[in-house]
Amino acid sequence: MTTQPMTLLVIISEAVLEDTLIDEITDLGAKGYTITDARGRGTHGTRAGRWTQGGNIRIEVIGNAQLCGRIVERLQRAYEKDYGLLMYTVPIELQN
Amino acid sequence: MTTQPMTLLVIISEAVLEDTLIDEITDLGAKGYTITDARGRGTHGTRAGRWTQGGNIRIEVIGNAQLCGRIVERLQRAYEKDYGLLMYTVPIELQN
Amino acid sequence: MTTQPMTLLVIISEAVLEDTLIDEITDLGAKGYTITDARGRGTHGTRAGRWTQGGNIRIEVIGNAQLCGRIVERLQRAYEKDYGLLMYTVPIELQN
Amino acid sequence: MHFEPVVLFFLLGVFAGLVRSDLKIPSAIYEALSIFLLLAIGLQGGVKLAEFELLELLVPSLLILAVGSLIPLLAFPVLRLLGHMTRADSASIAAHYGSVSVVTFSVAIALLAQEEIDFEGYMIVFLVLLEIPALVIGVILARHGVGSVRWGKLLHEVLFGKSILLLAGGLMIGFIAGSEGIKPLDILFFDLFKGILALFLLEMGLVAAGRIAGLRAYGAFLVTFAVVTPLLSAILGTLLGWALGLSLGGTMLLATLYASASYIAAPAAMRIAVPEANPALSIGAALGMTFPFNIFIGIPVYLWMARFIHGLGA
Amino acid sequence: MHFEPVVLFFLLGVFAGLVRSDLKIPSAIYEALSIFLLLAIGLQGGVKLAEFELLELLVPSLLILAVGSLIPLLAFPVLRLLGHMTRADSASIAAHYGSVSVVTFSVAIALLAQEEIDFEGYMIVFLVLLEIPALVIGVILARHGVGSVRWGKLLHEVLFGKSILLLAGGLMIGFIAGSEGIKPLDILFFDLFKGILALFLLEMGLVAAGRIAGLRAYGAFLVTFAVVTPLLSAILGTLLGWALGLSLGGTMLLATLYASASYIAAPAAMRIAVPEANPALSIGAALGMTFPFNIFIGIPVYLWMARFIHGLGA
Amino acid sequence: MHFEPVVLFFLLGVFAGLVRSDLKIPSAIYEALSIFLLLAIGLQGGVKLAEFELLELLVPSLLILAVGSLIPLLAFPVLRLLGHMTRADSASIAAHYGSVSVVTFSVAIALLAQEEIDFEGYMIVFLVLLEIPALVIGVILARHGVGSVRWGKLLHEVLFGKSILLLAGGLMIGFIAGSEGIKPLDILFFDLFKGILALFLLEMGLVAAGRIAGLRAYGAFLVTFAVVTPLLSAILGTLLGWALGLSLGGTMLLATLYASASYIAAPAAMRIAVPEANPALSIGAALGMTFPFNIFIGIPVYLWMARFIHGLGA
Ligand SMILES: Nc1ncnc2c1ncn2[C@@H]1O[C@H](COP(=O)(O)O)[C@@H](O)[C@H]1O
Ligand SMILES: Nc1ncnc2c1ncn2[C@@H]1O[C@H](COP(=O)(O)O)[C@@H](O)[C@H]1O
Ligand SMILES: Nc1ncnc2c1ncn2[C@@H]1O[C@H](COP(=O)(O)O)[C@@H](O)[C@H]1O
Ligand code: NA
Ligand code: NA
Ligand code: NA
Repeated sequence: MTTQPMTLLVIISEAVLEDTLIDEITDLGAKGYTITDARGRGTHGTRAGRWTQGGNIRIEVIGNAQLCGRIVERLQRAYEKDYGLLMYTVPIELQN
Repeated sequence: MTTQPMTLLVIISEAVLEDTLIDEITDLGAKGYTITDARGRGTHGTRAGRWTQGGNIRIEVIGNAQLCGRIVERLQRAYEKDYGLLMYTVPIELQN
Repeated sequence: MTTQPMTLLVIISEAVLEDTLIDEITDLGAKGYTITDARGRGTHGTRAGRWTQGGNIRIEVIGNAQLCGRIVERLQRAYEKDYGLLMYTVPIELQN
Repeated sequence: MHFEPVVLFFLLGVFAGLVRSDLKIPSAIYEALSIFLLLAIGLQGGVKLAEFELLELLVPSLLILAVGSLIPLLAFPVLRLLGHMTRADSASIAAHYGSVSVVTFSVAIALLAQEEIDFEGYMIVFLVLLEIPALVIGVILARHGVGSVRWGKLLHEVLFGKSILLLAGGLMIGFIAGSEGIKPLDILFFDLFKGILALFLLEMGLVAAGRIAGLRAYGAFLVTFAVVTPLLSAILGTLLGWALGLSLGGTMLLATLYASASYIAAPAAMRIAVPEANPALSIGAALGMTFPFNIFIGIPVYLWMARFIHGLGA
Repeated sequence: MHFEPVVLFFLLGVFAGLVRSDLKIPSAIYEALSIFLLLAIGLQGGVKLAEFELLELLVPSLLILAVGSLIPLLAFPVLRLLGHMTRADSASIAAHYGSVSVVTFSVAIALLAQEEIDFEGYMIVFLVLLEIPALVIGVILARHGVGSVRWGKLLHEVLFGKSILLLAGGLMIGFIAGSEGIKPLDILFFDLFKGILALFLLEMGLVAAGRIAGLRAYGAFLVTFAVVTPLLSAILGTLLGWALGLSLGGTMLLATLYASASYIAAPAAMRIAVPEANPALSIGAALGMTFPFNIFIGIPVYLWMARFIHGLGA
Repeated sequence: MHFEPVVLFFLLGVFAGLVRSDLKIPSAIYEALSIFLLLAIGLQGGVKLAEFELLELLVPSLLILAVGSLIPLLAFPVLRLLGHMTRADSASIAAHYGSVSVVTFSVAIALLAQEEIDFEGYMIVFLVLLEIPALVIGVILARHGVGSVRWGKLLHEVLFGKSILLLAGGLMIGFIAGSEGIKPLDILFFDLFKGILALFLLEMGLVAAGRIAGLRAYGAFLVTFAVVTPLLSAILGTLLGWALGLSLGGTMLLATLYASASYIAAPAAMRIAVPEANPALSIGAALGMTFPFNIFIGIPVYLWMARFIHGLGA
C-alpha cells in the first residue's frame, strides 16, 4: 500500500453539458472521472432537476495539479459565461 | 484564473429534512448549495432509502469559515438530537 | 460545538460490490458510511450504469487514520485485481 | 375463508426479503405505484360519490369521524401505561393506528369485487377524512404539557401531503367528470388497478421482511398490541356500520378502515411533528405486523363479522 | 364550450405546486411518460399515414411547413422591437413558438375523440416536421452577423434529439406494421394513452406552478405575447387548413399545431445552440402561460374557429 | 419468413444508439420493465402448468436439462482451443450460452401467438431450470484445478437472484391462483405484455448499439461463435423436442431456449463467481450478436426447423 499526493478537482455544472464536459476533460488528458447526479442553487438560479429546469452533475477528476489547472482554465473560458459552473480543488492522498 | 481558499461544509442528513435545511442554510447567508441523494448507516441506524425508512441527502456548501461555523452551530442545536446528522469541513481552493 | 480532525476515505467501485464492501467495511470497524450512486471511467473502461455495464458507487467512510488504512489494505488485496476500484483519503474536521 | 390471490405477491416479496435476494423495486417505481394507487382510489370514490346526495351523508360522516377518533384516544393510555412507552412514542403509535391504510383498503375492495359484494362508494371519502383527526390527536397527545406545536407546519404536512392531496384530488376529478367523463381513463385507473396493487404488494413484502425481523426487538407487548388493536377497532366499525344501516360491503369496509394502520402518510407527518418518537417502533408495528395480519386474517374475519351482524338483523 | 376532463389533472398539479405539497413525480417516471407519449403519438400517426398516397401529401406538406416558418420570422421582430429583448432571447422565444407541443396536440386529439370528430392522420407528421425549420430559423436569427453556428452539433441535436427520434421512429414503425401488425400493442399505446396523458398533465401542472409564479417578473409584454401569438397563429392555421381542403378535425389540429409552443425539444436545442439566451423567459412563457391558455381556452376556440370557417363554406 | 413488428423497436433503439441520440430509458424504468417481464412470463407459465400432471413431466424435464447441460460443456473446449481464450473467459462465455434469454423467449412466444400456434405451457419452467446447471457448470469449468469456489455465495446468487426468483415466484403464483384467480391481473400481465416487451426491446437496442460497435475488437472468432452456437444448439433442441413428442410450438420454443444466451442473470452471477473473466466479451457476444441474430433470423429459422421435422413425421 502506497499513497500518492494528488489533486481532486470537483466540477459542478449543468446536466445538459455532461457529454461535452467529458469530451473536454478526456481531451485534456484526464485518465478517468466519476460523475454523480446533483441539484443545487447558485448565481444562475435553482437547478432542481425538473425537466424544464435541468439538473446538475458533480464531476470528480483526480490528477496532478497541472492537469486540473488546464481543465479549470478551459472550462472557465468556454462555459462560465453562459452556464452554471463551479469548480474547486482539494489535495488528496490517492491510495494505490 | 484565480484561486481562493474557502471552506467546504458537507452535511449528511435525512432526506425528509431537505426543504427545512435549505431554508436554514439560505437564511444564514449561504449563496449556494449542491445536493446529492445518498444512503448510509450511522448511530441512528441504516437509512437505505426504502420508503418506510427514508434516505439521506448529502449537502455541500462552500463559504467562508464563519458561515460554515454558523450553519454547523444552528443545525446541531436544532436537529442533532432527533435526526440523523453528520457534518464535516474541508479546506478547498475555489477556482474562479 | 467541537471539531475533531479525522480522515475521510472515499471508495469508488462497482455497484455490484455494494453489499460485499459494506460487510468488509463494517467488519473492519467502521461506525458508519455514506453511499451515493455514480458513474465514471477509469482503467477498467466506462461504467455508465446501463444494465449490462453496471454503475459505480461512491462510498464515504469517516474514521481515524488506522481504520482507513486497514480498509484500504483489505480492499486492495481482495478487489483491486478484478474490479474497478479507486480510493483516496482527505483530512477533514468532523463537526460534533 | 376467502382468499385473494393478490396477497401472494406480498408473500413473494417477504420471501425475497428474508433470503436477501437482490430484487429491488426502484424507488421511482414504488413512488409512481403509490401515486397511481392513491389517484385511482380517489377517482373510483369520486365517480361513486356523484351518485349520492351529499347533505344526507353529513350526519353519518360526522359519526364515523367521531367514533374513529376514539381509536387513538384509547390506544394512547394503553401504550403509555401497559406498554411503558414514552409519551412521544405512545402518541405517534396511536396516530398510526387512528389513521388508515390505502393498501389494506384496496385489498378489501379487491376481495369484495371477487365476491361480487357491492358497497357504498363514499366509503372512500373516509380514507381521506379519518387521516386528519388521527394525526392531530397524535400531536396533541405528544405535546400535551410539553413543548409547543408548530401547527401551521403540521396542518400543511397533513392537508397538502401527497397522500391526502392525491386522494382528495382524485375524488374531486372523479366527482366532476362522472362515470361518463372518466371512461377513457377507465383502462388505466380501474382495469389495471389490481395488477398494480399486486406489484405494490411485492414491494411491501420486501420492506415488511426487514420490519418483521426487527419486531422481536420491540417485545411481546407491541406485537400483541399490533394484533389486538385492529380486531377491537374492527368490532367498533362493524357495530357502527350496522347501526348506520350500511350495506354488507360498506360495513366490512368501515371495519377495515378502523382496523388498518397507516404506514405512508402518518410516518411522514409524525417525523416532522413528533421527531423524538422512534419511527422504527410505529412503522415496525403497523407494517411488519398489522398490515400482514389484516390482509391475511383480518379482512376475511371482518367480512365474516359483517355477514354475522347482518344475519342477526335478518 | 367543450370540456375535456383530462385537463383537471393539470389543475390538480398546479394546485399541488402552489400549496407547496411534497407531491413529486420522480424524474424517471416523467421521462418514461414522455417517451411513451412521443412513441404512442408516432405510432398512431404511422398507422393512419399508411392509408394515404404519400406523393399527394407533398404539396400540402410544403405549404404547411412554409406558412409555419412565418411564425418565428414574424415573432422575432415583435420581441426585439416591441419587447426590447436581446437578440438571443428574441430568437430563442421565436423558436419556441415556431415549434410545437406534443401534449397540447394530444389534448386536442382527446377532445376530437370525445366529440367523435375525425381528422387526417398525417397531421401527426407535422409534429415532427414543424420542429425542424423553427429551430433552424431560431439559431439563424440569433447568430445573424454575430458569432458562428456549430451547425453539425445543432442539426444532430434537432434530428436525433429524443423528441424527433421517437416521433419519427413511432411513425415508421406504425407505417410498416400497419393497423393489423400493431394490434397486440394497441392496449398499451392506444387504450392507455389518455390515462398516461392525465398523469403527464399532473406533472406539467406541478412544473407550471413554479413558472406561473415567475411570470410576473417577465412583465406585461411577455404575458401578452404568450396569449396573442397562439391566437394569431391559430387563425393562420385555420385559414390554411380550410384552403387546403382539410376536414373539420384536420383544420382544428393545424390551428393547434401553429398555436402551440414547444417546451421539451426547443429548450434542449436552444440551450446548446444559443446558450446566452435566458431559458427562464422562453420556458416561462411557453409552459407557464401559453400551454395552460391553449388547453383551457385555445383548443375549444380553435374548434369553434374550424367549425365557423367550415360553416361559411357550406 | 415470419415477421414480428415488435422487433422494429429493437432496430429503433440500435439506430438511436448508433447516431448517439440523447434518448435514454431511465434505469428505474428498465429495471421495472424487466421485473414486469419476468413476473408476467412466470405467471403465464404457472397458469398453463396447472393444466398438467406434474409427475408426467419429470422424465422429459430431466432429459431437457441433461441435454441443455451439454451446451456449455461443448462450448468450453471450443472457446479454449479454437478461440485461444483464457480459462475464465471460456468458462464465463460457456455459461452465458448454456443459460437462456427471457426476451428472446418472449419474442418467440409473440411470434407463435401471431401465427396462432399453440405450445406446451410448461416450457416456461425451463426458463428457470436451464439457468441453474449452466451457471454451476460455468463456475466448475473456471475453477477446475485453480482456486476455490465460494459455492454458498454462488448458489445464493443463482437461486435467489432476481431473475430466477421472479420467474419461479410468478410460476408459483400462477399455479396456485389458476386462470380464474389470475383473471383480474390479466390486463396488466397478459394484455400489456407485448407492448412492454416493445419498450424493453427499445432499451435493448440502445444498449446493443454500444456492444455491436465493440464486437469488432473481439475478432472474427467470437463473432462466428456467436452465430454458429445458437444454430447448433437449436438443432439439438429441435431434435430433442421432436423425440419427446412436443407440439410444433413446443419444439420451436425448446430450440429457442437452447439457442438463446443470457445477458441478465448470467452476467451478474459470473461477475461475482468468476470475477477475472472480462464481462465485455461475454455480454458483447450474447447481447451484441446472438440476441439480434436470434430475434431477426434465428427465431423464424427455428420455426421452420420445427415445421420441417414435424412434416417429416407426418
Ligand atoms: N456556495 C456554493 N456552495 C455549494 N455549491 C454551490 C455554491 N454555489 C453554486 N453551487 C453549485 O454550483 C451550481 C452552479 O452554480 P452557479 O454557476 O453559481 O449557478 C449550482 O447549481 C450549485 O449546485
Ligand atoms: N463514520 C461515518 N462515515 C461516513 N458517513 C457516516 C458515518 N457516520 C454516519 N454517517 C452518515 O451520516 C448519516 C447520519 O448519521 P447518524 O446521525 O450517525 O445516524 C448516516 O446515515 C450516514 O449516511
Ligand atoms: N482519474 C480519475 N478521476 C476520478 N475518478 C476516477 C479516476 N480514475 C478512475 N476513477 C473512478 O474509479 C472507477 C474505477 O476505476 P478503474 O478501476 O480505474 O476502472 C471509475 O469507473 C471511475 O468512476
Ligand atoms: Na385505523
Ligand atoms: Na407553434
Ligand atoms: Na442457451
